[in-house]
Amino acid sequence: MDVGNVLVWIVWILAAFACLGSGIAVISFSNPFYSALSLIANLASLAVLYLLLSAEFVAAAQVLVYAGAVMVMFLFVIAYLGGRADTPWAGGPSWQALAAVAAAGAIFVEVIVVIGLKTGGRLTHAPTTDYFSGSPYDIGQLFLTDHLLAFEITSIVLLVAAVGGVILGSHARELPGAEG
Amino acid sequence: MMGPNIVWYLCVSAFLFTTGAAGVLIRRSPLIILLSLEIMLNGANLALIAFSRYHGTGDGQIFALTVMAVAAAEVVVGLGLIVAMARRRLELDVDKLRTLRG
Amino acid sequence: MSSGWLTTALIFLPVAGAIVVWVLPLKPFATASTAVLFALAEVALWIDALARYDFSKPGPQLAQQTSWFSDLNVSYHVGLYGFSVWFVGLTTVVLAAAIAYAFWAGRERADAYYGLMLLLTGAIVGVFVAQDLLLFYVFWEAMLIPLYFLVGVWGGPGRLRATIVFVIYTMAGSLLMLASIIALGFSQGSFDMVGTGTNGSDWIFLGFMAAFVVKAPLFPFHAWLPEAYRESSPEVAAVLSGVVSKVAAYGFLRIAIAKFPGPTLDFRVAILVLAGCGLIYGSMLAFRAPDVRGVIAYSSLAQMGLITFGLFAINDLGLNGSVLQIVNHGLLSATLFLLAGGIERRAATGELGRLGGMARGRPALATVLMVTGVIALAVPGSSAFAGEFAILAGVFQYGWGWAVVGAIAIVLAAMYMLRLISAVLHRSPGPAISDAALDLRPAELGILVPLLACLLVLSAWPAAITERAFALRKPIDIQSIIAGHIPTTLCANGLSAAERRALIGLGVKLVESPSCSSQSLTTGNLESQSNLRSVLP
Amino acid sequence: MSPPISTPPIDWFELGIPLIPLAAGVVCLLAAVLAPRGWRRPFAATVCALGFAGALVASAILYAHAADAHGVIADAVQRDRLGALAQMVVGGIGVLIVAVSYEEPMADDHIAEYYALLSWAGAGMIFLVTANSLMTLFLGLEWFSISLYILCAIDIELVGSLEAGLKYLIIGSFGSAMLLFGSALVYGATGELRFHAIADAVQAQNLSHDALLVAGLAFVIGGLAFKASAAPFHMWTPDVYEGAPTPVTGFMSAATKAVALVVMLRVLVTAFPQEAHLWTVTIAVIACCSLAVGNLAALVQNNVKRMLAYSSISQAGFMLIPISTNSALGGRAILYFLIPYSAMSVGAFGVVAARERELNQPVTFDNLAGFGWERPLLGAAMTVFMLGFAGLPLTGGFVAKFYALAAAYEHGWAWLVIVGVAATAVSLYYYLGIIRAMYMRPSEELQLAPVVGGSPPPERPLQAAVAAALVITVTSFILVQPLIDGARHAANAIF
Amino acid sequence: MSAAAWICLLAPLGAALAITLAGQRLSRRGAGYLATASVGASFVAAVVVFVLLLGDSPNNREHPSVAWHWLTAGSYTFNLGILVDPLSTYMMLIVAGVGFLIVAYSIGYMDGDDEERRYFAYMALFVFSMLLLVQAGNLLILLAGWGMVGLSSYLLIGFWHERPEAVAAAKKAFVMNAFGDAAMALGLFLLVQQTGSLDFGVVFPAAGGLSPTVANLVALGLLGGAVAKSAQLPLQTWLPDAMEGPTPVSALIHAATMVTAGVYLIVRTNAIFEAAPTVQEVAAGLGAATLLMAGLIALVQTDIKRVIAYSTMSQIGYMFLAAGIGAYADGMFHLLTHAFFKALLFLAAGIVIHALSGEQDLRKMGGLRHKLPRTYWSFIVGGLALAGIPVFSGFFSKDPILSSALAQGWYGEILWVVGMVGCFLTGLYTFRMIFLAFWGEEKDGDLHAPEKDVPGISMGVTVAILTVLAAIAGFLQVFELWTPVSNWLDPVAPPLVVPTSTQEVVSSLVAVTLGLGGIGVAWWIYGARRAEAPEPSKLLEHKFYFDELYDAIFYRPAVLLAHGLLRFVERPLVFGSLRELTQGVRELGTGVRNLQTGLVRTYAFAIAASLAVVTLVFVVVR
Repeated sequence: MDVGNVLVWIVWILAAFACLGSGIAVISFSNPFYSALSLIANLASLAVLYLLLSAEFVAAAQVLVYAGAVMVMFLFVIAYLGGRADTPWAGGPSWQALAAVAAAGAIFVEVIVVIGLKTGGRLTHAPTTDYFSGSPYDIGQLFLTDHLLAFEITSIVLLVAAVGGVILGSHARELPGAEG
Repeated sequence: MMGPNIVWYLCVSAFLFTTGAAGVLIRRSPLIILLSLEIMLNGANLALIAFSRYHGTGDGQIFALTVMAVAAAEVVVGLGLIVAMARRRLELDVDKLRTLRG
Repeated sequence: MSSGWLTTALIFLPVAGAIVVWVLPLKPFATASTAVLFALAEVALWIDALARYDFSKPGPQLAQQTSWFSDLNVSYHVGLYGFSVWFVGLTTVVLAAAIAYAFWAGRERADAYYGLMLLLTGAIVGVFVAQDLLLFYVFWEAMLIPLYFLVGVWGGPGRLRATIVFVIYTMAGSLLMLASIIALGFSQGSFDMVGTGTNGSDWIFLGFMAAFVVKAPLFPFHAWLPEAYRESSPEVAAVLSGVVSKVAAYGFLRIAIAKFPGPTLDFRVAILVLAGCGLIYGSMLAFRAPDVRGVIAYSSLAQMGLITFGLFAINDLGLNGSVLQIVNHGLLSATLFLLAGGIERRAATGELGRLGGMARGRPALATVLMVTGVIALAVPGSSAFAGEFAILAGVFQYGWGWAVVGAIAIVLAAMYMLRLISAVLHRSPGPAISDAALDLRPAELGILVPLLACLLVLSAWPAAITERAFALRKPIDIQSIIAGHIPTTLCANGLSAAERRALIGLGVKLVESPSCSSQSLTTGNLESQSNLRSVLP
Repeated sequence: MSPPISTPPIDWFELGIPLIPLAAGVVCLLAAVLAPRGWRRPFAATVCALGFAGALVASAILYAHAADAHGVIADAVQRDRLGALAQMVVGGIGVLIVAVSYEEPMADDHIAEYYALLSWAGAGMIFLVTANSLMTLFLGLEWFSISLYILCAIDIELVGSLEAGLKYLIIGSFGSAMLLFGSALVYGATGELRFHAIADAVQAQNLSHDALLVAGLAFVIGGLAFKASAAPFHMWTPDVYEGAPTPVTGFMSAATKAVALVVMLRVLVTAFPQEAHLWTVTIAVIACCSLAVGNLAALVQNNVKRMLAYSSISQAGFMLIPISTNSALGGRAILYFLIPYSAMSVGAFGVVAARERELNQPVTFDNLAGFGWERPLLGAAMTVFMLGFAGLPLTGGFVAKFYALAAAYEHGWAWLVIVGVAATAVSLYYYLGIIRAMYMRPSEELQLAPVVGGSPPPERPLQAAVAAALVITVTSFILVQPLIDGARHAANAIF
Repeated sequence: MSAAAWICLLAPLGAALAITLAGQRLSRRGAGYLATASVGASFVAAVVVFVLLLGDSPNNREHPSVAWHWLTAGSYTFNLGILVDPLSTYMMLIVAGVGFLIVAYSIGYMDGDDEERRYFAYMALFVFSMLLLVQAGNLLILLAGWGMVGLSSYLLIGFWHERPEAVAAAKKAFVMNAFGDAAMALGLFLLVQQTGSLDFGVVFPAAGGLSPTVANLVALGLLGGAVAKSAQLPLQTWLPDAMEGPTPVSALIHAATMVTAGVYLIVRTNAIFEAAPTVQEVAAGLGAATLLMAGLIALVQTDIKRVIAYSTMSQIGYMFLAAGIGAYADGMFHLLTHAFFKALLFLAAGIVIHALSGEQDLRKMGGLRHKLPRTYWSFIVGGLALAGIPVFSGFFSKDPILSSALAQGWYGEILWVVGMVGCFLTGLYTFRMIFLAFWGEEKDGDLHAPEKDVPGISMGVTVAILTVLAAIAGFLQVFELWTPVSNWLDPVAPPLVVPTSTQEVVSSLVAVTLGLGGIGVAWWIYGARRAEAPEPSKLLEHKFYFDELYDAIFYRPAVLLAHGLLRFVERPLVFGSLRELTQGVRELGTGVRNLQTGLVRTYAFAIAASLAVVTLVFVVVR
């Protein structure tokens, strides 16, 4: 196995563990501020994985759209509301947390098992060589041909969300004054 | 360049997905629940991209991109709701949202 | 067939009346009189149908059929069999009397009330003339909707619980029937009831029976009965026990026996046991019932047991007697409930303990109640006696023990009915009876006397009905007696003993001869041939 | 220089149907900004109604012309009568809901946005029912879901409105994440996103027992059952339905359910025919759970909206029965079922809305007392709707239930028939309970007199809507043949 | 002829209906006259029929006549038909004749009762029913008449319905007859099953062909009906209570006609009974037992009407005895004479009661012969006839029965002895009554003025007529010297036994001696007061405890059972089960409701968990 491969492996391992760790961190920090930060880390590490999967455009979008725009909005809101802490694992019926972990764990195990079953089949042998290169050009082409409609719909969804944000936000705005 | 097998990516995505699910299940702050939802979506995205890589078709990546946009939309609405709640002096704790029950 | 419109009109004339009453903004008095007019027109329509009907011909007459939805072969198919004519007649007459009584007694929210009464009329008539399983079910359920309101809105203090128990209990039964209807419809490829032969499935049969035994009701399934009869207004109670309970009897006859001869024979004993228990049980409780309505309610439980006796004797005497007795009991319990209403109006209570001595100075009330009462206890010579005699003679032929039970019930009937009569009429006036309590008013007489007249005419000539109930006059054959088919003769070769018993039970003549094969039928029309196999257990 | 990109041919006729309400929504939005306050409500409402009506008409025309089913716009959506019929249903529901919500007391300055979002939600549904790939499915789902999240929370004054919105958002996103992950697994197993392609790939590579595929299927079913609010994915339903503004609730209970069921039918039948042995049974079990949970919980409710929510769960159970049979008769049954069901639930919630405005407080069984006598039309209509939900004759509900059970029986599942029958028996208690509350208790029992002094507001649009719903409910009982024919043609698109 | 018969049948019914419908528009007197006239018309019609029938040769005197099919059932047809033959004509004459006299008597007796109209309507109804019974052309119509006489007896016993005991007595009579009707109906069911018809013309010829068991059962059923109607053991207890009714009612229904219907039934259906000889012997035995028991009880009765009632029972016992041993004509002849002298006794007693303004207690009477001489003499005549003293009618009709019994082998001899004891008792209790009422010192009760001796023409004349009849009717048939009655009836019911002259002589002598002996003893004790009246035994005063017995084994258990059903079945099982069910469902609902915690996390968990399960199943099953 050549050096490049080893390098890829090392990068992958780092990224993967960063991803997992930050994921855990997001749901275990009591302060949403930290959680948001670790989510950024998580997204970044994901971007790396995307790169390794040769999805350059997606990786870029991940960093720009997510780590950039979305998370900034998150942090803004969190800052705006003031980081109210809540201790995880607390509240609700006592069986809640346990059951939650059990359910999540069950799903995890099942998916792993499914993948494992799959390894017996076609999943292991080397992926096709003439793979889709995630270059912006190819992406764009797909967006304009096969997935034209999906592209448009996405924009509509964003429009709807934007309007919704405006409405809800304006609700908030009119409130402090006794009568809007 | 070869790099690790698809299977490993899938394991990571599965882990992420379930982590996010667990987050939704155990956290009470709506903010963090939103974050956990993001993690779930990203887990799914990773799987999509991995498969797209595996099958050598672009559909997965396109799907992933649209999912990003949709996730952003959800976040917008979610945050809007949270802000509105905060403005109405509602405590940011989903366990306190129990006027509707039974 | 021509003039099928008549049957349709029988269903929809009252419905039209209901709509008129609801839509037109009439004064209560005008509303009520309109309703009465429609009810009387309905009776006239029935008389017309009676005149047009040819009782010597088998099969449904005045029939009309148009497709409703074709992919499952469901159609709007109505028609009259000989016995249906009498069921319909009973319905129109009793409902007319009930509406007239309501007119006299006065009911608030008149438009709603009379509309519902007319709707009820249409629905019940529909049950008796429907010749399509789904249509039958539609009317069957449609019947309950007006009843739910009539008992629930205009009923007594305990009406809420009474209605909910009554409706849900009976509907739970009929929903099982719906399941059976689906099964039967698919098994015979069409939901038509005419010319689709018979079916041998015990489960489907039981589904139907569930609906019928609750509606009748038979013995353990009568939990809804006392309250419903006690809480509803007199005329509604009259309709309930006089007509609504009869749709169950109709179901026994038209569906259970006619379409499921095999299962009928399998479960015959069980049903007869229930009926017998109900007969004794109802009579016993009627004997101890504390109030007028209680006596009538439990007595009609007993009477339904008796009618079931006759039906499941499955022979000439039993079936004819039952049809006769159905009409008798319909008129009787209606009259009795209306009388009970009159008594309660005067005494402000139905408790036997607080009544009494009403005969003194109230000859009309005394005479009407006495005549109704003695007919109700089936004094020999009355129409009720004719019915019971035929029924018991019929069930005697199936097994003498059943007839003995019936004979005991006759004695019990005498006991509770005389108890009722003398508790109301005789001895010194009870605390609830003031001298101001009037005799029956002319209006009341105008309602009760016609009913009574029907009963007296029937007493003089019960054969008026029994000669016109079933098309055939020959040893019983279930398909033929219901559908008027020619009785089939089956070659007995290669039939097991059980099959033979079942067939003989059906009145099918078995021919022993080496020449014929067990499929070949010497006579009979095609469909009973093709369906004879399904009859076999 | 790269070769020019050739965009796929676009079937504007097909695409136009969702675009009509979408455009209407945009107009409403403009109105929110441009039109003077007093004009917003009538203007926006009219535009929104016109949008839905337009969609209704257009889809009707499409139905007439879509005898042959085929995918359009690079197979992203399917053009067939199944979709067209569902679109008609949604369009009709939309029109009625606009009428119902016209007098809804909402802050004037968001009224236009309300109608805009309503149109968009409708547009999303109208788009979704034609979705032909997992991607368009997900997108369409999010499209109308996000609109609904906002609609739930839009009436900020309403108690629990925000709570409902947030709950719906969280659980909804959770559900769609599940759906998404399922789609990913299916994609992984087959390498395809389009339904037919998935089926073909499974066929070609003999994947019918593939673990990845079935796992994905499980997640997809979960996600869709969630939208149809079928037990055990139903738990959000009562809270959201209760908290949301009543017209929105009516819209959700009618349209969302209808769309979710149609999509479920389409996905399962077209994409997973080889897995029928798995999903038929699963759907049947889910149906039984929904029937049990919905009916039992509805028995003990006192708030009418909440009771109707639970009843809608049990109705979903009933509508899943025909789907579970995976047969042409089943498809016919479910597609017929949608028509009276939508009419009945829109009408029922409309009546509830009317009573709410009269009392301006949540409607309970107790404060319904005397309603039937005070408002004859609404009372009679409510009665008919309740009877229809209970599946009693003289309403389309009866024929619908009959078809559903018939499909189950034809499939050989007598036990399912019995379950349905038993559930109906239980449901009678609360459906008839409403009638009892309206008619059989004197209004003296009413805890509080209606705040509206004197005669209640006329509310012509609402009354008209309820009347229309009433007419549909009854006519669908009498004129079964044409409707069934329509449903049959629609079902033939996939069976 | 059949026209006349129909008139005879329907005239009273017409009167009854007319009186009922006319209501106030018809004066009380008018009602009385109308009823009387209608019954008189029946009598005339009956005579016409009789005369016409005389014209026919004795062997074809059967003239069935069918109005229409009364009840049909497929292959079965039961006609509304009457049969005119010597037996039915004989009964028509008795019923219409005696009925006419008694209804006429009632005009005077009921004068002043404010419900006179109802009374006469009932009376007319009764006569109609009785005629229907005797004229019926098949057993079903016979049963119809059978029930309707029971009904009218119920109505008339309870005529004074303010009196609780009257109402109770009426109910008792009806219910006990209902038992009889039920038994009879069962017999008829069997008959229908066996012969497919109930027409006399079909059934009787077929009776010989019935298997012994069947024949016995059918006969048993008929006998059940007969004993109930005729107040024979074991269904006798209703008759004494029936005396609560107005006295003419007792005379007509409970002495002259209805109670003798049982005898008529046995004679009418002799073909069936002869096919079941055992049952017939049982009938004779029951008759004998009853006559003995009733005679004994009559000894201790203090109510004048009850004494006569028990004597009625006892006399009917003789008739049953006759019918049982097959001396049908003798039985029917005794029925005739008994109708006369018993009606006479009742009506005379009615005059007494009337005169004493309702007093019926013998102990409160005495010395009435001075006040009511004519009544006294008619009583004497009736008493002698009853006691079977020669030249009076009872003698000629009772002795042939006894002599026939003597000719019937050892069983007959036992019956004969019993009958003889009965003769003695008859004389004794009859004259005990007469002496107590008419001799001895006067009790100064509130006695009406003597001119009430013959109160009203209607009462006086009828009593007079009956007195004459009771005295001379016996000469219709003087042993075998002169036997028109037997000749008349034998074609219908040929006798099974013909006594020899020696037997007749012997039994006549013994009977007369014993009768006179009885009278003598009565005179010794009650007339001449030579001896102290013996203390009446409890057993007799309680009428052999039959009432208590039936109360204990029928009525109380029935009431207990009803209570038990209500307490242990209706409430807990029938209603309870339903309540439990609904309760359980509601609890389930509450359970489901509690799952709806309102916590978002719970909802999400539900989704995740169920998805986990579904996935697991899918992956496992695939």
